Amino acid sequence: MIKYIIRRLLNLIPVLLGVSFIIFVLFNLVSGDPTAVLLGKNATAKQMAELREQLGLNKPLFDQYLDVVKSAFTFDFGRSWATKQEITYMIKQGAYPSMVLTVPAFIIATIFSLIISLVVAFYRGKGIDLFVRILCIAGVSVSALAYILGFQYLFAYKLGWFEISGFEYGFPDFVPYIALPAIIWILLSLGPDVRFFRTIMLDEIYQDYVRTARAKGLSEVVILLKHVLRNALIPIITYVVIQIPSLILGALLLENFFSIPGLGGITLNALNSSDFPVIKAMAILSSVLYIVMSLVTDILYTLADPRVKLK
Amino acid sequence: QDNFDEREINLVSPEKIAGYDPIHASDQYSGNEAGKVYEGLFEFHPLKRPYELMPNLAEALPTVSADGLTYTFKLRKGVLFHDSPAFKDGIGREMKSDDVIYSLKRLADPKLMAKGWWLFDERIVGLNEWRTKYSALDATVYEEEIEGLKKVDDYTFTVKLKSPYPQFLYALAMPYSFIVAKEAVDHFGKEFLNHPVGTGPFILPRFDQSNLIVYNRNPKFREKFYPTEGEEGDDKLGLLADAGKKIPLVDRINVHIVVESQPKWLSFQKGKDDVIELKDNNIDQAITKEKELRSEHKEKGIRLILKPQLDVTFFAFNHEDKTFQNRKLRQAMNMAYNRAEANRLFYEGTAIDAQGVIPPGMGGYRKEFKNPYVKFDLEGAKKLLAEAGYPGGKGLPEITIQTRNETIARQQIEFFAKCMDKIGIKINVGMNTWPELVNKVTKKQHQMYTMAWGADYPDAENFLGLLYCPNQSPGSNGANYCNPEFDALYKQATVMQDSPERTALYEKLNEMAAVDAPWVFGFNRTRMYLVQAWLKNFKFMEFNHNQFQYLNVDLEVKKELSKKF
Amino acid sequence: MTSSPLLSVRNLVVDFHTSEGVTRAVNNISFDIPAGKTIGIVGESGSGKSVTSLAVMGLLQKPAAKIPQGEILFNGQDLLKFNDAQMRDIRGNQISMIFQEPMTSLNPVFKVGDQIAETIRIHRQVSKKEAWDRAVDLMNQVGIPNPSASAHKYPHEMSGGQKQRVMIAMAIACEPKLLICDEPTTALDVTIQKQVLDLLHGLQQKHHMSMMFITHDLGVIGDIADDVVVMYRSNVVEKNNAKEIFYTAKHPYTKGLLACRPKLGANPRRLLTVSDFMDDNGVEKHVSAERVQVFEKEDEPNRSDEILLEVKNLVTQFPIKGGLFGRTVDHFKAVNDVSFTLKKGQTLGLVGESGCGKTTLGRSILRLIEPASGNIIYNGKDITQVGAEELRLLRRKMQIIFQDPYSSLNPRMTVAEILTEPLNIHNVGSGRQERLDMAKQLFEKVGLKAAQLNRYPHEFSGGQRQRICIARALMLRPEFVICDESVSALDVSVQAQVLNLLLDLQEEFGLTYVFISHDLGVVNFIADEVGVMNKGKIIEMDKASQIYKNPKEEYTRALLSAIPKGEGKANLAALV
Amino acid sequence: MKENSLWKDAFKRLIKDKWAFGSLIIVAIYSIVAILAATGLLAADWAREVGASNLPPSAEHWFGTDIFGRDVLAKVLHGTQIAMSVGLATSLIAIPIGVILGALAGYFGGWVDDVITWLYTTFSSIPNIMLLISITMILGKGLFAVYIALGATSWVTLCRLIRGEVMKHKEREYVQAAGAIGGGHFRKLFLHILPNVTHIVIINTSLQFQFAIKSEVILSYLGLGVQGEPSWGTMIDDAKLELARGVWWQLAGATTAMFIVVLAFNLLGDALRDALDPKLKGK
Ligand SMILES: Nc1ncnc2c1ncn2[C@@H]1O[C@H](COP(=O)(O)OP(=O)(O)OP(=O)(O)O)[C@@H](O)[C@H]1O
Ligand SMILES: Nc1ncnc2c1ncn2[C@@H]1O[C@H](COP(=O)(O)OP(=O)(O)OP(=O)(O)O)[C@@H](O)[C@H]1O
Ligand SMILES: [Mg+2]
Ligand SMILES: [Mg+2]
Repeated sequence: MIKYIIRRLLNLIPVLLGVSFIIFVLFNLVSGDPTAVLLGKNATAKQMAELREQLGLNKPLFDQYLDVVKSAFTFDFGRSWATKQEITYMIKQGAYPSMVLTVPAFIIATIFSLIISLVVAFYRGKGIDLFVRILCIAGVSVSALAYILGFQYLFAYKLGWFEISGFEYGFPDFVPYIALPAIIWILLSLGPDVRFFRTIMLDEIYQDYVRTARAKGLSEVVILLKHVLRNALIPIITYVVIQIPSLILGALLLENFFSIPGLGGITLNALNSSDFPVIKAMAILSSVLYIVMSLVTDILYTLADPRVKLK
Repeated sequence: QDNFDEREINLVSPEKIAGYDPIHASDQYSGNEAGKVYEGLFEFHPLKRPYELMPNLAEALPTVSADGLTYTFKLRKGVLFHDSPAFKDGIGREMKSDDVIYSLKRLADPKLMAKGWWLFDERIVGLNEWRTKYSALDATVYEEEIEGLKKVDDYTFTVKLKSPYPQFLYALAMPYSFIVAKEAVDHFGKEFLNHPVGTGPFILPRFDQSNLIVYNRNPKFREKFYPTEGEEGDDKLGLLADAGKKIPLVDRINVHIVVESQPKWLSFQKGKDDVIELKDNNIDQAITKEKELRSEHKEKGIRLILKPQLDVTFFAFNHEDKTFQNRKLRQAMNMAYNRAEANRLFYEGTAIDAQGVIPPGMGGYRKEFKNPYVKFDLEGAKKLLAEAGYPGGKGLPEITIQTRNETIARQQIEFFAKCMDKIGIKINVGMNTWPELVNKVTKKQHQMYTMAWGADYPDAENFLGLLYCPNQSPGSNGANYCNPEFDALYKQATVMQDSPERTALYEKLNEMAAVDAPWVFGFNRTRMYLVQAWLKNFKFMEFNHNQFQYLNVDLEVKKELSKKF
Repeated sequence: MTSSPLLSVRNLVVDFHTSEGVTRAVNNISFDIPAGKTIGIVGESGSGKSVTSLAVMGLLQKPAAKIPQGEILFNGQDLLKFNDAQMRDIRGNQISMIFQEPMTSLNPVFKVGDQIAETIRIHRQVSKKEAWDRAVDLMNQVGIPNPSASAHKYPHEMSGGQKQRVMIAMAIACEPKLLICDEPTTALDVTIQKQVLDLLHGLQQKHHMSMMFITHDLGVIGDIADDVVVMYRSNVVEKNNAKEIFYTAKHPYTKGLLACRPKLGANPRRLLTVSDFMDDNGVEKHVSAERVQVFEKEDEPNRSDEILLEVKNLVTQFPIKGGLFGRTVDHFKAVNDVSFTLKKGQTLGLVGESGCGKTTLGRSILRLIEPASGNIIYNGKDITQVGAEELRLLRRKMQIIFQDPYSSLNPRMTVAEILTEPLNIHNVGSGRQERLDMAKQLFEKVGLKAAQLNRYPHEFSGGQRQRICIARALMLRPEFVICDESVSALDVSVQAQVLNLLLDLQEEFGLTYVFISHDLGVVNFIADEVGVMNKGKIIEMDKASQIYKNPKEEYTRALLSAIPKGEGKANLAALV
Repeated sequence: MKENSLWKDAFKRLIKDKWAFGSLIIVAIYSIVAILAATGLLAADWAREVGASNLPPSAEHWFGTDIFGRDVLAKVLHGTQIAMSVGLATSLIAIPIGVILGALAGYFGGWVDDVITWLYTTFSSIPNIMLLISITMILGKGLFAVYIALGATSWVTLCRLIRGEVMKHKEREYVQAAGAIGGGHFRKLFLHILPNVTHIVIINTSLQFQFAIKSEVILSYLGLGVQGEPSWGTMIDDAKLELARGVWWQLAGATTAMFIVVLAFNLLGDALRDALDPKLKGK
């Protein structure tokens, strides 16, 4: 097991190389010269040239790439070009609000979706199945933007149930700030999740072992909750876990509208100011998270399905 | 959770604050934050208009040598830096000449790449040489004296300019030139930007750059008093109620970072913020067609402040593109742009048609001057277009206008496109992230782009420079406009001290450029603020980084009114 | 002791709605199961046995199956009128069932011990621990070796036979009043089968349990059944006391059934089939004397001396992985140094206990599993050496009929597609229609109706699926076929029909077979030579008749002695 | 004898299901609208000023007018073309890539799997938004860039799911059986395994479609979307500025249009999934 984990973590090497390469190509070569942005509206050509030299943009491309690779493996991201802040510090600052917003929302959304999909799988083909599915799809057909604008106005402003915007560190201080965006997040994920889970469940529900379970005298609910769910877990886990890295940036819109100082905003700012070190750091962070999450997925697989062996 | 016991004001900033190093404080928002902690030698009078420079850390205006090149400054005594672990025993020491010289040199430090360097580039004797020397070396030595910046004694120093620089004192009033302490810079190193140690009215206990910034009153702030005189009418507006009182008048300032406009608007409506600037979409909710505050806001005691802004918006042509070297085409496009409609759609009719480069309120703007091509006249435009060689737009390639990736920017170009369509010119929208837009402009890869230029200081030179040939990309002349006649006059004007002759020259330059239509002129916009009844002493300021120390809050009123929110 | 019967099925009709319309799987059948008795149900494959038992359980496949008519009275109450909750109380508790296909009937993600214990915990107020202990005890009773450890295994860690026994343990866990057994011993080799039957018998004695026992093995029926119900084409054609039925069978199908079974001794050249006893309309025929005449295998001259297949020192191993980089640390030799030769037109029978490597050997020969070492010389060519494309072409001549028919059929292809696919691959026959006709022909030859070609595999009965697999293998008219337990799920009449077909083909086209089976009677009938496998090796190989008469190895002797002889209740020894 | 196959069968069952049939018709209508709009037969004059700006819905303008006095209904209709083409194009990019790579990786394993796994891990570990922004930077703004950007970022999930399913199925005996009758890799993979994982593809496609349409909104918010033409995304983005003024109809128009087609796609997807499952026959 330990060996397996180590081996999988070694996978990080080629992936980080790949990520560094893509990021390097996309942002260094393509997005052009960041110096004009960094120096502001009165920049002179001379100063731009000096800055380019200072940022190492005059070095041979390969050396520049090596720098990217180096920071990918040492996790030494240095400072942001635009804000001059320490990147590790920026990430630390941003991770907390991002996580307290997205993680609970994500977990609740997943649990809700599981429950709802079990219910619709149970009543498959009946009216309630259709009704719930239409409701879920309706939820997801409305643009996030519309929810945000509407809910913020109604629930935060008119009814005053939540804070309009902002953030406080520490539990439970952040709750009134993140509750509303979290609810919107949940609403938006319910639709696709339920539909995917339902498909997987329906695939299982016609297996012979379900008939065996019925023959034992198990109630339909227990069959769904215990037998079917367990078997459906593998694709569900895959589906769920691969979403996790996107949690970092997933709430970009919500963060902006609710003034939550999370990583989404940091990334967007970086993209909007050619802040290459921050972009790089976020990409690397996300890929490390991704690999770790795939590893978790694989370990969860073995818990969910004894047939799966880590090798 | 409203605070009725402490004198606290709540403000919003629409942008995240990068940090507090003054030499990088290039935009209004970071300038505003730096201005709460740091101070410059001079500042603009908070009440008097037109803007008047008054000494701040300097004791008085400097004495200038006969050739206009050597300035001698006297510093105010007893100005203390904030307490900070950077100082011996953690107690802030007095600010002296060395600090000023150090702070100005920092702008030139090649290692720091200050955004404010352009202000002093090629201005001060020996400074550029000093910069060049150390750009090749590993560490910058500040101790090395240069001719242009000399300490006379602890409270006196001289600056020697290479050539006349009439805007020099303005430069010293800008946030870039705020005074910092060397100990603090050395002590905090790269983290200096998060640990501002200034002489200003507030100290910074909490800095969440993208969420909330909290300032407390600086208990050791020197004796500085609220002005006793202002512009005519300030008295009636209650702006002189605190005259002569020691400032700052409040104990705490909270600055909330709110990017999107809806939450900003709603929070203000809830009384959580004391003042907001009205932008695009909320204008309509706030004021009526007659530019009156809507009654529901009046009921809450909210005040509306409408003030013309020192800025100009424009659609710039890229004059390196052969197509746009055709003056008649440029004029035709100017005439075809329906400014009245655009004004109504985007500014609720509050903006003023820009007649030229210089906005009203600035020397060089002549009220009587009406640019003949800024008048909306479709027939005239069609005629000009035909004369330009493109009757009905035939033969003219499609034109893409580059802009920022913001909804309102897109809509403005969409509207522009609609206007141009009427005379047969096809316009496309090109949306860009900020770096992309800057890159396209600096690399001259655009046909047209749109932009707004706000004043750095109250001198039209700052605007006319946008059309000065040597400033072309990557400089501020993104239109790459070159007009030798204009350039010659401009050069002449820039070395002149403020005087009626110079103003006349500015007027001439402005009008010369205006009829040549280097841009499609847009608007001189109006700033709109909504102010809660309890916020006192708020007066619109273009260069407002020092404004906050003068603000006050009426807790009684706040308590009373809070029931209505 | 004919008070009111425990279960009474009255005029039951079951219909399936399929794409070709409504088919009637069970047509107006009635029978009774008295308390404490065993009813054996025999009948043609696809005659509705499994459907009947599922109907009793209320577990028919939901959207497709409908019960338009009938009553199923259990203790006098009509189960068809029960609601879900009432049914749940009955299932697993008063009536339980052992399903026909044990491979897929267990939940793959739970320990088998838990799955057994679950049944107990639903219906009995016991603690988790008690339930688990009981489960272990049950596993012991059904003869699973080392039960306390095995209870912790997952289904995929057990062999087919073991899984079947877990199913049995689960079914008897709550000592039901009625136990329905649908072919409970098909996957078991004879020794285990005997043990299981003894267990069921014991339980019946102890708890006064009734059984509905579906099987096509008449020996088993003879051992265990009191009464027998014979089903044929969705109808009950005969029901009677077991002894009566076998000695004085009235319906021609029943008569045929008894005569079809290959015997361990001499057999007719072609097995009798039901069609020898009646025509298509169910009218009885007289069986010609010539058809009944037996003959000894040895009498038959060898058809050829040409060697078709020579296997030399074949070893097939499965890697056991481990270590940091998932390296293979060891090998399990499922086939361990096997050598034999097979002449053209001959049949090699392979017998041996479950898990001894028969299937693996068969697959290795076709290189469906890559052998580790050894040679397979087919028609003079060493096929361990040929390239992929050549191998693909060779496949046209070499075919295998897989052991588990259900899983070897693509669930999303219709049978017509499945059968024409080999023709498409090898471009046999011109055009769609011709290929379809060929498929139809063979489909009918294995005893299925052409009208059902448009169905999907799950719409067939177990035996029917097995025949689909046989048909698929034969579509290409191969030279060499490996039959892996190919008739084990078939009732004797169809089995006879298929065996006859195989022999006909052999005679006509000189086909060569490797015939894997645990039914020694079948092997005796069809094989010229028999190999006995144990633990990956062929331990004994001889002419079929020799092996049965004078087994040399102890292992072989044990195998032979466990064959059910029908000596139980009905004492049918003479017939078997 | 009439012939049957999975797809024929599925189609027959699909049109019998009234919800599915309804959805099919809706999708067809949207497609027709999209084609008509693309060829300029419908809503070609969306840019024309038909009245004052921001008129509320009326009998004359069902969805009201926008800030420039253009008919919102015409914009919605024109936007249909963009939404449908974005959905279609990204699906056409993402699905073949995802399915083929996923299938190859799952089926062949070994180095093929390693390379493909590496590829998708690398791709999916870079936050989508970065890829989206950089791709639109490279390709310039516009519809084409949107297609590519969304296509390039959304094949990954499908690839991963398909790979897993294929791995599961390739061990099944029916695949070996296909090999035993002489079927090559191609046949085993594409004719046997893939039909058994189509339900994943279908669900993913219908999710993909809605994801694409909705992503266009986000891209518009970021200013990276379609330019110079009305799309639902830009309309909803406009609403950000309009709602405060009480102008809700542009948002309502675009959202309704989106809602109906997303609903139809999802119901259709579910129904198709069910129809392709032979075990659900006779429903
Ligand atoms: N889901 C289904 N759809 C359509 N027909 C079905 C379905 N399930 C079973 N049948 C048909 O019902 C008939 C009876 O099937 P059943 O499984 O009861 O046969 P059986 O007697 O158990 O045969 P075997 O001995 O082969 O298991 C068969 O003809 C079969 O084709
Ligand atoms: N893929 C595999 N990996 C590892 N071990 C295997 C694999 N397949 C089969 N085995 C093992 O190889 C041995 C031989 O299996 P095989 O399927 O050939 O048995 P069999 O003689 O056909 O048994 P049965 O009569 O039950 O079908 C068994 O012990 C089995 O556990
Ligand atoms: Mg059966
Ligand atoms: Mg086997």
